[in-house]
Amino acid sequence: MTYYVILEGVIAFFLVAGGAFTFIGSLGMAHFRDFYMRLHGPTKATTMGIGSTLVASMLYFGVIESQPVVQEMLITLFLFITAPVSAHLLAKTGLHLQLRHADKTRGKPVELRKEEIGEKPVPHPDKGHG
Amino acid sequence: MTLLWIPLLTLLGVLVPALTARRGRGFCTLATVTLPAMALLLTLSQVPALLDGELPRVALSWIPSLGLDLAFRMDGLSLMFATLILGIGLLIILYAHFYLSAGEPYGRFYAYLVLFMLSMLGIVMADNLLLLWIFWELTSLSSFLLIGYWSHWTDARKGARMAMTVTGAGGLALLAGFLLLGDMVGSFDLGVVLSSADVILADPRYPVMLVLVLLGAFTKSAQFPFHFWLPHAMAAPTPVSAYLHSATMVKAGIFLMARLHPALGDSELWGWLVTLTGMTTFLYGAWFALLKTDLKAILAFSTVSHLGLVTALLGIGSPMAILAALFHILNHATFKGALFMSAGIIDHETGARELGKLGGLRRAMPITALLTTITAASMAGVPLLNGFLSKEMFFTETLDTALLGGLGWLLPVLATLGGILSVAYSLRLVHGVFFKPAKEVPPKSPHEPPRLMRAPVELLATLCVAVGLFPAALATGILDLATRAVLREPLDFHLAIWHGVNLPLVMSLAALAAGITAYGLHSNIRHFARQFAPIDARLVFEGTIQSLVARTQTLTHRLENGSLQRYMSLLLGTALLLATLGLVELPELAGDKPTQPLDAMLVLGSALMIFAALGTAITHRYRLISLLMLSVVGLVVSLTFARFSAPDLALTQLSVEVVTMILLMLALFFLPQKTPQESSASRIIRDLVLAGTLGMVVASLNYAVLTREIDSIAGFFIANSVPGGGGHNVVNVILVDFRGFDTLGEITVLALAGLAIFKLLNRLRLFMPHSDGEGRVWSPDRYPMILTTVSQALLPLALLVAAFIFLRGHNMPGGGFIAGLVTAVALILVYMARGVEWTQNRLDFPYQPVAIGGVAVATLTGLGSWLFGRPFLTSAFGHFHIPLVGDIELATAMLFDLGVYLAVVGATLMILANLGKLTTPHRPTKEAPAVSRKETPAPPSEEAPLILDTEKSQRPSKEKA
Amino acid sequence: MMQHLVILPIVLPLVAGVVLLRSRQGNTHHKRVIGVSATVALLAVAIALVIKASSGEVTYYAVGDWQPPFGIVMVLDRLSALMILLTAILALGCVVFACAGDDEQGSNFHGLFQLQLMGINGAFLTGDLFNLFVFFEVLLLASYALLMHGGGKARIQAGVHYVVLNLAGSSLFLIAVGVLYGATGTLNMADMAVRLSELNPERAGLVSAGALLLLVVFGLKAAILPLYFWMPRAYAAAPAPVAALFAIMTKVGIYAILRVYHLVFGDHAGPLAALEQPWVWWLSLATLVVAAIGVLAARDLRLLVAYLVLVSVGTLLAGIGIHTPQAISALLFYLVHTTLVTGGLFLLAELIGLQRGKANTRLVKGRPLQNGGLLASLFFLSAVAVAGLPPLSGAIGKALLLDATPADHQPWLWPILLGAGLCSLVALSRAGSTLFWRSHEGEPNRAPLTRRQLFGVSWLLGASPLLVILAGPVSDYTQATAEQLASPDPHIQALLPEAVAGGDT
Amino acid sequence: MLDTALWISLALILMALALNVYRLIVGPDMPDRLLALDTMYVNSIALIVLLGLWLNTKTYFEAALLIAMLGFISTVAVCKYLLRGDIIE
Amino acid sequence: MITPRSWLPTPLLSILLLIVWLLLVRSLSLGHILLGATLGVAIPLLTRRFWDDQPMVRKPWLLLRFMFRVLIDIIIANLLVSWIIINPWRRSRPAFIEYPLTLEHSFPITLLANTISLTPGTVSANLRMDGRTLLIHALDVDDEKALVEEIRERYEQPLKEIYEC
Amino acid sequence: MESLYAITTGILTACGLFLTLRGRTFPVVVGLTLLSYAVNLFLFSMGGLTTNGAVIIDGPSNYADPLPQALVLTAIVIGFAMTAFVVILAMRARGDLGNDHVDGGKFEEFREDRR
Ligand code: NA
Ligand code: NA
Repeated sequence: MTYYVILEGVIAFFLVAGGAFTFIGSLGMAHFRDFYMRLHGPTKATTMGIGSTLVASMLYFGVIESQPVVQEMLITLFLFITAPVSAHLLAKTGLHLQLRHADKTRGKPVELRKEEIGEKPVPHPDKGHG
Repeated sequence: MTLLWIPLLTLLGVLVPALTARRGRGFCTLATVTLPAMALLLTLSQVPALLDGELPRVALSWIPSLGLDLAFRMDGLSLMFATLILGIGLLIILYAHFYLSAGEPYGRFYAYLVLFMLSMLGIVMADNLLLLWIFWELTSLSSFLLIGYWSHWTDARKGARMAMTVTGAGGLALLAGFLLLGDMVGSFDLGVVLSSADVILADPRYPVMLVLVLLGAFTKSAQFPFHFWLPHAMAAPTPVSAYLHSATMVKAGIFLMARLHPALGDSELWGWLVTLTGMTTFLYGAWFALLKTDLKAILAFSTVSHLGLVTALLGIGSPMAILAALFHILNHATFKGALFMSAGIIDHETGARELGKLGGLRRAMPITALLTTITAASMAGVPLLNGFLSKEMFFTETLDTALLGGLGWLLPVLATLGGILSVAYSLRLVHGVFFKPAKEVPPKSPHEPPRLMRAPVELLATLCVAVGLFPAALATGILDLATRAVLREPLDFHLAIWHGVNLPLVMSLAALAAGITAYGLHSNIRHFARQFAPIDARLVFEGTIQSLVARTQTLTHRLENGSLQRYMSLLLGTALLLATLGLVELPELAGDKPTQPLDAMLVLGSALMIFAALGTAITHRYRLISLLMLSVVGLVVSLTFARFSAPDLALTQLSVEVVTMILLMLALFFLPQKTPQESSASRIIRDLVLAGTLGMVVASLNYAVLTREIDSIAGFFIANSVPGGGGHNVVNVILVDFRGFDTLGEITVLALAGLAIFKLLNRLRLFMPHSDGEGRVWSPDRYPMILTTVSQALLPLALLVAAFIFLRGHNMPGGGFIAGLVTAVALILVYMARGVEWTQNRLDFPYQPVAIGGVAVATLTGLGSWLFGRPFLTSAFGHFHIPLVGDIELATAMLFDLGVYLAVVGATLMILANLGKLTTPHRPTKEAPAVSRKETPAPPSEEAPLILDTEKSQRPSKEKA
Repeated sequence: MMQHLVILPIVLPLVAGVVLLRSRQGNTHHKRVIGVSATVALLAVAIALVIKASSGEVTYYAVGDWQPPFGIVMVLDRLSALMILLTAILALGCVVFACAGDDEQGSNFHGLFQLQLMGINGAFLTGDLFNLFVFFEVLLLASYALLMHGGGKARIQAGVHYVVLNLAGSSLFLIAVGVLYGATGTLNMADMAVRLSELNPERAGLVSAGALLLLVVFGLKAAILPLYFWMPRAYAAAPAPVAALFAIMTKVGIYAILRVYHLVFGDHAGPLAALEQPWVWWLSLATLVVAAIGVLAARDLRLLVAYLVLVSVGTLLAGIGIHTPQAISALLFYLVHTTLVTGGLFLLAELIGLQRGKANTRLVKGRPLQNGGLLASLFFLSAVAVAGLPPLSGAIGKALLLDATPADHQPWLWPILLGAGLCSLVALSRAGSTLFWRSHEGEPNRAPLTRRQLFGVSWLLGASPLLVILAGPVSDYTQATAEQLASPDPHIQALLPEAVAGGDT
Repeated sequence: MLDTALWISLALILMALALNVYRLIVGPDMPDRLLALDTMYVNSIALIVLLGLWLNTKTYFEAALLIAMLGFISTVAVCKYLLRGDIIE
Repeated sequence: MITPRSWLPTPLLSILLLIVWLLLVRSLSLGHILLGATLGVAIPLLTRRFWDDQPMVRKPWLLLRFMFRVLIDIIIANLLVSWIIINPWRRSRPAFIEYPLTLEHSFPITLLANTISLTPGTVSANLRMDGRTLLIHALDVDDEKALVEEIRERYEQPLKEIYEC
Repeated sequence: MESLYAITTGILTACGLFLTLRGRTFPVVVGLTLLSYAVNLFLFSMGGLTTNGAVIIDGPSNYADPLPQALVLTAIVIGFAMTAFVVILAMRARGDLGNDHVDGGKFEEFREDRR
């Protein structure tokens, strides 16, 4: 009985934590000042949040329902492989588009220095517009 | 049966000239006349039967449901006309033998001529109204060919078209009239129609029907105001004019009126319409005949005039008038045929047919002069010639008729006036050509034509004189038979030259005298007529047609302005209208099924979807943003499917959504990044209203269905899925088994899409923008290393997942389709991460065979059931015990699903990879040259690997990479 | 094999298509042999089907051995047999014509052609509403691919309109099927008929909304007035053998209207019976008017033929609008005629265009034609047929339809139909006179006709005189077909022996 | 207790999704929106897991698995698009 | 000659696949083991061509230890970042930092970059095309040099050891 | 719940239709895709909305109507094929005709009021 209560408590904890982390991740994404900072929220907190939720699910289905938990593990695996790569590519994209960053950011990478790009912007060779 | 041979021989006769044209003209002419001559003999062989009071008839059933039989009759009227048609036709062929010049394709000419002969025969012999109509229209067609015979000549082309348009239109009216007539009497059988006058006259539709039928008759017989095509038909070679426009075709209308007279003729309406039209035409034609200077034009207008005369007689409609009409038809055929041929001879020998250019020919062509004088005199109504007899009968009838009541005196006066004009133009014709001194030297030195060319004219002129002198002996027989056919009873009559001195004789003599005077005053008359602006019917007609065409073009362009937006709004508007009509019939939108409560997840989900959908629409000018919004919609749709118990749908929607997204982005690269602002506010409002209301209708329909209980066939599937289909996932069992046929069609569509897209990508010329919409050059990093590395880690994992999803599909959510998409997407990731070249080297299977192979596997699975004597796609499954391994279930449905898997992988890769290849040297070029025959855009070079604007858009990174 | 006869018109082209498409490359000669043999085989099957169907019995083939109303069934009756035969005849002419070289203008012609046939035949045979959707999509996508065969700007531009409108149409189709399923709970058309006969009247509006939406979809395919705009340019732009095959595509829409509204919304449907009729009637008349205007306006032979197709659509729909067995019989006769003749005309237009060189099929003065006499005769023949002049089949068809028009419809249909005929006559005579008579200066363009092309053209055009000679038996068949359509009960009984559809009507 | 936790978690995740939508709409740049979309994909994994816990079934977990995989791939595609224009080259 | 190397190029992956398969199908029946083994052999064979040559893992135990350390770091990093996000008074000090790589092969570099993204307030923002420098964006950092040192010591060195390169 | 679902479907339809009425190929394609999403939702709901009734047979249960699901699956696939085709067609049109107007830019000026 106690065992179950504790287990339920643990599951509940992971559930709430999962929700909380997920929320915080999205909150970070919503309220940071520049794109590069916003990137941190989802990359870490959200991944963590989903991880927690999946742990809750694993505990619930694995222990209480005694069903296999491999899907959750696979999902987690996928997430942990892909989340940092997504973040990396997004950052790379942001740098390529030379998104402006908060003034207080230190370091001025080549990627964001206009003169380093070399060529002048070339107009889009688009005759498609009317 | 003999009767059938008359048209049949003529029909065969159409082929003869075409077959014998190579063997020389003489042979061809002889061969051509053979069959019609036989037909003529056959026709004449019917005379004894007719004299015995029989009605020879033959009928073969053709289209019973239409009441159209292949029925022919040979009564007196038919006999008279058939003899005319065949007899004069033979003379014309003979004449044409000499008339046509050496280089002309006479075989074709003869064929057309015989075809025309056939159609005329058909008209006069038809014993079924619809059959009559068929031949009627056939005369229009064959005369079109004949008039347009000298097709390089503008006048001929236009004349032919005008004739066909007018007579064709009349033919259509005639069809309508006949259909009405047939409807009234319940049969198209001529015998029935002719004996149902009382029914017909009593029918309220009689006036409409009569007008329609008369329209047909009047157009064909060139009655005012439809006469205008006839003079322009004179662009035809003279034999054609002589045949069609004097002896036969124009008589078809007359024939029709005579033929239907017993059924339709006994009404005031008939009398008024026909008589007045006839009289008008009579005078109108005569007047213009006097004014024209071209020989054939004079003859043409005189023909119009004489046709009017006959029409007027038919309108008067008394037995004697009918007799006179028929007699005049015969006489007109002889003298006008001869005159046309004479005109042709003159034209042929002098090269001119303008009165102004001709003159004094009596010395060079004395015999022709004599023949022409005789026949023209007959036309003028000079006593002792056949024309005089029938014209005098005409005068008699105008005096006797009760038509027009108190204005009855008008008819004889007008008739006399017409007679005067006839005399004047006949005189002018003869005098101007043969007796008046020539003003100019004609182009050719005139001389008599070949003996045989003149022979037909001589024959006809002889007939004019002979009948004129001995009418009783020569004409009574045939006229007796013909009138009996029209009046349906024998008519007691006596044709004689002399009836004593009576009013008609006075009218005739007066006409002669006044006619001569009128010719004397001829130049004054012409001077008077010049005050009226001449109306060239052809110009008017062509102008009308052209302005009609121009107007139709404007209309078409206004309606079909090439704007998809309009077409789409019309489609949606129609849908809106019709669906609304259904909806308003619902007594209550909400049904009686209780609704379910809301929860936060649903509300947020809906809000999300609505936001995203609105976002997609609002941001549509910023295409990538719009695309991201669309992606959100797709995601939420799949979550919705999951929420409402459709895991398979959720999986499918997800994978399709991602593939669609990739596809749209691949395409977006080559399209403008933004849509210009070009919709006006009113347009946007219109679209919003249209889309919004249709959206409301869809929502209402959705709600109406959702709130009503459904008694569906679904229970069967749930109950039979495991026992009948061997699978626990009912949706999958429906897809691969219960409704496997749908799925087979669906993968065929997918494979077809791959094939079609391959076609589209072939030799596609595209811009490859070397900068994005904002003018930034692209990042030089083509294959980011981290992505590359991760893609190779994900591939085996994804394939494993695909295998898993595939294998469990029959019992759990999944199946071939989703597995196929997962596989394809994983491979696309490799393409994205490593590029086409690298991937292509490792993924060297051709996609089309895989896609088609999938369809093949599915089809073969279906065909396999035939081996067991079961219908296509019957599934089988079983549990097999394999030692050590244990129980496994195998189902043919899995094989089918494998086909689906292969088709999806193949088709998706065919689409995405080929599209990706566009910008690489691997772009698909295997397709044969796609240069359409219509437009030949010069391809830059056959070998060029890229069809791009290479100088400008070659990006710097190309070399680096 | 005989027991599988009914599904052969679908399976045969499918298998042939798969064999032909197994790889893009391959010997052209082999592909042609396969393509033509498959079409000949289809023709044989179609003849067998007509013989089978002419007994008057309705038979069905339960795909997957799942009986109706649960499984998908292919239903053979006189109408479907007739349509299959018509398709096969048309297809043979097209495919042989294409073998003269059109098939090499792009990839995969023969395979796509077979799949197109599969789609068309499937649409004609299926007894299931959703399956009809699937086959519509098969035939549409195949037609998209075939339309693009050989490329070219005109095709692309016409293609965009064609594809986009039809995609929107497909969405409407799904909505309509959805509503009908939601209201009746079934997809099998016979079963739907049964369920409609006992439908809760409260739901009638729902069903009628679905049915009318369906009418929009079928009207779009059939090219009825406010929805036909995709058609003329697409048909005019398509490669000749494809355009000729497309002659049957609008008829798929006509067929669907006939089938669905006779079977599902027959007399037993009570207040919902024949609910399409007024719409079809008035719109058909309007279509005829617009088509006649278009015929007069066309400045290109192909476009002219496309509008003639539109005229035929209006004529056929008018027959549906009249809604009597006589009229249906007449329209079926006319349908056979117009499909083959307009198909032949598209092929002929191609030949004429090829010989005229740069002037192509535009109605302007050009060079004389190398085979002017032959082509002119063929053109004359087809013009007579298509304008509805005697003695060819068009006249018979038109006369049948006019004759079948009830008195209260006559004042509308007769003038319009006859007027449209006159417009066709004027336009065709102008076209012919320009193409063959006015074009007599200069050297003829060297583009000799091939035997295959001539076969294709004469095979299709030859149908017209043949139809005249055989008008009796053919119209007997169409009459029987119309009567079969008019009383769907035996049809329903054959599929659902336990059902008592229309028992209470 | 579990139920409460479930609903709390659900509420938090729904709020997270709402924040994602906010970022999606306001941008201001494409990468911001893409980030929002990517996060939305990930958050919907949590949503599906919660749905599974609520309905006590794992039927929908494959959907979560696919979201994890496909969401990534679509993010990659858009990034590649923004970086290179041509996503398959 | 058929060598084990030719049909079983990556035994580790094969075993992993087999295990994942058995977990997926939730069954240990012989049939599934056979099927899993088949897939375990077939999938690497099919995908082998898509793999670049990678350095072998020399010290698997070290790898496990590394993974465990990263897991712990992830949790800590998450708490930190979360705190930064939810604490309205905390002023973050973001920075771009260039990290000179000493690793050479793509797989270890990727591992490092991903690790950096998942751990303390850093995201690897760009791997320069020469493969020598990694640009890192840090959310809140005092001393860039120290961070670089920490990363090198904590993650790059172990990775180097694991792969011995 | 039913009403919310229906409203959502309606709005999706309206947005999709609005886009199909635009003058450039890309928005039209996006609109058709959106429309197909809406239609799929519509068709899906024709068997009713069922919670926790996935039709995986494992004993008696409150199953959803599987038939609309199967129909939607087919519709999704067909819709995908069609979308793919129309996207590429749009590209082709742009390449061949030089612009991305749905009418191929036949009009010199894209004055919509006249159409
Ligand atoms: Na991610
Ligand atoms: Na590419």
